Amino acid sequence: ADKVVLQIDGAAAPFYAPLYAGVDKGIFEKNGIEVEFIYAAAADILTNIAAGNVDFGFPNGDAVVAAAANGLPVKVVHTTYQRGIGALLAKGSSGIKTYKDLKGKKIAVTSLASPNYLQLQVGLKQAGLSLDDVSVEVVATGAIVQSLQAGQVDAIVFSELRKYNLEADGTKVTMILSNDFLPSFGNVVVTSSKKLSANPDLVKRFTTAVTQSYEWVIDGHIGDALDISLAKYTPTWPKDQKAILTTAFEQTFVPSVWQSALTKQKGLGAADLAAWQKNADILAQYKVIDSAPKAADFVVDPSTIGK
Amino acid sequence: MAQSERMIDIAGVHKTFVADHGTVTALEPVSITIREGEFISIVGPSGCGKSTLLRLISGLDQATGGSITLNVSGRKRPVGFVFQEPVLLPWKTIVDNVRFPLDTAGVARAQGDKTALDLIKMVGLAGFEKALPRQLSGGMRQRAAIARALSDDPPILLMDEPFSAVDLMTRDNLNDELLRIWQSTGKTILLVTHSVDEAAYLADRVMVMTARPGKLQCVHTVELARPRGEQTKLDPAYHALVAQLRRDLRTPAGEAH
Amino acid sequence: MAQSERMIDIAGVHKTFVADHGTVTALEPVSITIREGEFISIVGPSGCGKSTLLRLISGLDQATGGSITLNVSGRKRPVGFVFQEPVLLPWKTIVDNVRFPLDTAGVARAQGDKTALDLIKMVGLAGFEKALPRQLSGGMRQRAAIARALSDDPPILLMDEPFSAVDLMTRDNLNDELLRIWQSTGKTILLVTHSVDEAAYLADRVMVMTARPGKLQCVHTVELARPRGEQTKLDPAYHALVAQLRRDLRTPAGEAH
Amino acid sequence: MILRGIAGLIATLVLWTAIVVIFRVPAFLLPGPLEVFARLLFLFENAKLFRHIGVTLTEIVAGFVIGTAVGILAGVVFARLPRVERFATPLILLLQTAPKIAIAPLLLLWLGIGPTPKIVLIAIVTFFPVMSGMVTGLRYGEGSFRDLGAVLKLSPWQSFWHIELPSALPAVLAGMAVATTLAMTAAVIGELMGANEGIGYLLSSGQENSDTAVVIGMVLLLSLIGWAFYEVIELIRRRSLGRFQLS
Amino acid sequence: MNRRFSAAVDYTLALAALLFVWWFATGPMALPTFLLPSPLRTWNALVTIALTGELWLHLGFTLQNIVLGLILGCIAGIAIAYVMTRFPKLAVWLDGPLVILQTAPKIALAPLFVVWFGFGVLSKIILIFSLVFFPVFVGAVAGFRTLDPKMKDLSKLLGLSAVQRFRQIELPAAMPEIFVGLKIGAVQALVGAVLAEWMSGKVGLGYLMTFASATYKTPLLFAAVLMTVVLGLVLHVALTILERRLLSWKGAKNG
Ligand SMILES: Nc1ncnc2c1ncn2[C@@H]1O[C@H](COP(=O)(O)OP(=O)(O)OP(=O)(O)O)[C@@H](O)[C@H]1O
Ligand SMILES: Nc1ncnc2c1ncn2[C@@H]1O[C@H](COP(=O)(O)OP(=O)(O)OP(=O)(O)O)[C@@H](O)[C@H]1O
Ligand SMILES: [Mg+2]
Ligand SMILES: [Mg+2]
Repeated sequence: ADKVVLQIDGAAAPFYAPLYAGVDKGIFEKNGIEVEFIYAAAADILTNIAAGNVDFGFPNGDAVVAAAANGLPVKVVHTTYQRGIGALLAKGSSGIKTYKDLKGKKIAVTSLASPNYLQLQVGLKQAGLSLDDVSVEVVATGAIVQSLQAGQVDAIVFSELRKYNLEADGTKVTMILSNDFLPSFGNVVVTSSKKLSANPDLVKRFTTAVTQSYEWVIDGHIGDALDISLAKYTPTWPKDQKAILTTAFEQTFVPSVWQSALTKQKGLGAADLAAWQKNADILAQYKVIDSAPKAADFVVDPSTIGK
Repeated sequence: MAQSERMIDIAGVHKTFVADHGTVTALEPVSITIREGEFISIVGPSGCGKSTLLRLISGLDQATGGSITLNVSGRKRPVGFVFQEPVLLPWKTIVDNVRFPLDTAGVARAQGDKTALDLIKMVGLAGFEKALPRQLSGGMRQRAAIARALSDDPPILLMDEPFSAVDLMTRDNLNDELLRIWQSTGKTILLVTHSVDEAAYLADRVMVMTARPGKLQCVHTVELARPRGEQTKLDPAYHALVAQLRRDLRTPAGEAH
Repeated sequence: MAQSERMIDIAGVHKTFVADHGTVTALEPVSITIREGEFISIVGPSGCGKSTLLRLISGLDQATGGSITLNVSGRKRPVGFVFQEPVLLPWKTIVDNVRFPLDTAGVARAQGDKTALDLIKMVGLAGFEKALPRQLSGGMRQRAAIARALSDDPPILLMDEPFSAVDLMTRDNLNDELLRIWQSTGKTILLVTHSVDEAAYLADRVMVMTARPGKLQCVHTVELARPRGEQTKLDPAYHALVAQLRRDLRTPAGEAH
Repeated sequence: MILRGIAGLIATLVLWTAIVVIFRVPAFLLPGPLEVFARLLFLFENAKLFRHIGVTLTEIVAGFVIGTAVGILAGVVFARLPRVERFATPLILLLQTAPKIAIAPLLLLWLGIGPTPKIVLIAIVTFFPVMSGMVTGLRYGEGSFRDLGAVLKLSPWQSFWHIELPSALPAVLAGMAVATTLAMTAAVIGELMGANEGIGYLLSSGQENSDTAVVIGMVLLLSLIGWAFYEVIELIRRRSLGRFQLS
Repeated sequence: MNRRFSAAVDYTLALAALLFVWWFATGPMALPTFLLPSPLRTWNALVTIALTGELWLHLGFTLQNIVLGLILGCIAGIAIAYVMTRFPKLAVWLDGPLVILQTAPKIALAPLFVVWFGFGVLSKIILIFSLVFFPVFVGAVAGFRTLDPKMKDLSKLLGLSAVQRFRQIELPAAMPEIFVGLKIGAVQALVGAVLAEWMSGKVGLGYLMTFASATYKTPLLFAAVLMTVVLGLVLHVALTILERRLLSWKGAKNG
């Protein structure tokens, strides 16, 4: 089997259960691949891939667009998450229901260079507001949720997944998905252009394994996958969160994140180049990147690999 | 110079050090009363407890037993001490070192400077006021330490071999200066020395100590006329005393007479 | 003890220190040749450059001008040095300090211990082998430093006021021990002292130096018979020399005779 | 020493509990000691906590030992050859001040993934205080000891071992004590750069999950490790300095 | 004068050597820009933000935090070290918590500092302070502890007041060790300032770095790194000059 290193965004979390289950159930092995998971921040993942430090990465789509725009030789080879999972989260008690309600409020983002800051800007704009109508604070990933819980900010723009953490903690939250007004992509499988051209077979086998792993979970193995994840891969997670996670998988991930109209047709991980392009164009429009890269230059549909 | 007031009362004072290699009795019980304005010399073999005795009197160390009473009510700094090794603050110039006791006693700078410069001249260090201690020779450092001990004019002066590192002539000069200061200020002085000539020349009484374990062998009262000077050194009584002290020191410990 | 081989050649050596408070001429040009096996005493007022001269000979400091040649080809450690202050390593016991030169010369431990213990006994520190330097009196530390300088038997021995802090009797003993060692090993010894008696008693020649700026005033050849001992001190020639040295030292600088 | 340790620990726990109780701090901001302890127990059963501790401990020990050794050596060289020191200073400051997180991909590129970059990082941060201590200890050490070494014509090794190291020891040990705290931080940074085991890894997953109890628990573990290091150094200090004139 | 000049030459040579290695890595060795931009590109990025004035804003903010944190950490470090060496009984109780607080990796707590102490400059200063404190503290403890007993005798003899003893004897005697702590503390202050801005905030060199890193503006990232290093060098040189001044009495070997 080929040994590969897969670097995942953030830290080990049950949301990546399909990958863990795929390894545990021998799906990767069957494709002749042995995986080692390591973790880092999204920007580091892309640099590492471009530098050849790691073989595959699993960062979020916005980070890939930015990397591609800055000329990093990286390719999305599996659009695993078909939509973005960025979201505005506010405490249920705050009365914030739409972006319009944000006027005069304090909102935290993780960085002024982060996609969630962009989402905030676009969200405000489509609600007829601008950055001048709110006050923005920057709080690092490790504390942004706590700052919402502690009431230091009225809302945060972060990940949809945190809703489950917060609810597990007993905090009711209102959520507005950013994908509704700003198409983007959550975690996607990335490799370097060099690896793709030098060893398409390996990439093909890897993406196939990823697809098969997700399919296995979708095919009624949510509970099994979570058990594997909680037992072996994400041991810091309290076991009693399995119920909440199951709900999240059933209600969100399976129906709308991993699968879409396109995947029904072309299989999991299929690339919607038009959506990618739109994502890139908006990033350029909001000056997150200098100019929009061509989606076709950095996104590859898994079905075309090796052909 | 006979005063009747008791200045230092030493009653049965002894000192034992405990160390890894065993306990060392530095001083067996010593008792003596020193009057105000008296000049006492202490002689004795190396390691017999002379420095220890001075440290006990100054209060720097605590005696293992016995009591020491200083009759210096009301004085914040009853004793001046010339340590066996010159303890100068290495980051201060000589004049700052000499002025240090005055500075810390709140004496005005100008006044302090005057006193310090006079003393520096007296000990023969004129021209080195602005030098740092490490730029002086051994004997020069010792003289700076003497100047410092004198600067704030303490009623009791303890001097531990103050002149051991200076040459004969300087030593003679300093001896005479010391006598002059003593005579004009009425200080009580205890001076440790290895020179029996010096001990006899300066003192009212000479304490002779025996080798380890250190104890007081005998005390000689010096009957030489005051003020002392060149003529003292021609006095046969002086030479007799010096010879006696030499004999005392040659007596093996224990055979006290 | 007359040897003709030149051991130390000092030619026009001088030394100037530059300091914040001005330059200090520590030593004006000095020239002298010292033969192998000679015993030289150096006397002179405090601060006249005696220590500086020894430091220059040992190579610890560099002369401002002139040259010093040691005729000790092949010896790794030509000189032993007794510093003016006993420089004992505070973290080593006395026996370890004394054995230190041997240890670092690769002498076997057992051999080194034997030599060290003999020397410790000789300087009268028996019983303090395991003590740390801070547990000794000033004079005892000085004696430990002497023992250390002797331990690895250097051909040249530089001693800077080695006996200044010890009492008369110990000093006499150590003087005689030093002469014995010198006689049996044929060392070349330079000894700085403030005691003219000692200088005359020990030396083949006595160098007299003048006060600042230090320079060589005169050199006396000591014609007293060897071996020296109690009878030397009864010799009128000895007393004449001592008196002459005293006079030399009293001569104000510049008025060399 | 044990007494001191227990006293310190009790004091810390009391202080911590007091803060949590008096200010009514909610658990997501600062969980109390009991909660953290429960979480640690959970991790111990569930996450093979000991294996992670072992991984991090190995990295720290290796990095610390290398950093200390190189620091002492460099200190000696720098004190003897100040030009070398001046020449090396910009490079050293570069290594110390350049944010490690910013150069992480470069480190991975040059040192690979695995324990090496972590060990190197720990060695780098350990090096600096130890080196500074050594340089200061030597440069401002007792001049008369240097004279003694010169008269005895000690070899560089001998004067290092018998004179320089003992006289610089207080400053070096102080440097090492500081280094323990930096080493803990470097261990975390190293594992944030990319890892799948170790305390830093668990810590970052705690951070990602907004699980404050795990974060505090891991911080506590690292503190205890650092503290153990510190006490070992204290022990060495007392053993070796008990004989010095120092109190 | 001459010595200072030669020191400047040495620093310049060293920087030139570094520059050469950097140039070599990006030129002949062809490291890609996203890993390590060439010196020229970095310089250009630096000049660009210097011209827009953005650089000075970030630099000023970071510098201000560093200086504040350094001063506070320094005062507290020396003061607490002094109290603890004077009252060893107190040390038994204070030592443990202090060490535990210190060995706790600040980087892990840095995000929480923001929620604990707010978004303002306070949480940043506290972070820097907490990093500076310990090196100075440990150095000062070592310095106060190694005080020559003869100095203790002298101050006891002169009956010095606590303030006099501290000002005149203990502090100057402990200076060499305090400077060890201070030099490490200065580096830590820099690391802390960048870290704090990395974790939260909208201004400062650390912020510039996160921004540049997340948007793959690697030349900008390295321009910011360069500025931190230069800042570190300046602080170091300033402290070294101060040290030479204050410790000239020691007659340092190779001073
Ligand atoms: N701190 C100490 N710890 C252990 N023993 C000590 C200590 N200080 C002094 N001693 C011992 O006490 C004895 C007397 O020492 P002291 O310094 O009083 O002698 P001294 O008469 O001043 O000698 P010297 O003329 O050599 O200075 C010595 O045997 C010494 O070893
Ligand atoms: N490191 C130095 N820096 C500046 N001046 C110095 C230094 N060392 C010595 N001197 C000066 O050189 C002169 C000679 O000093 P040296 O130590 O040789 O005197 P000495 O003859 O040994 O005196 P003593 O008998 O007092 O020990 C003195 O005036 C002293 O101030
Ligand atoms: Mg004594
Ligand atoms: Mg001298």
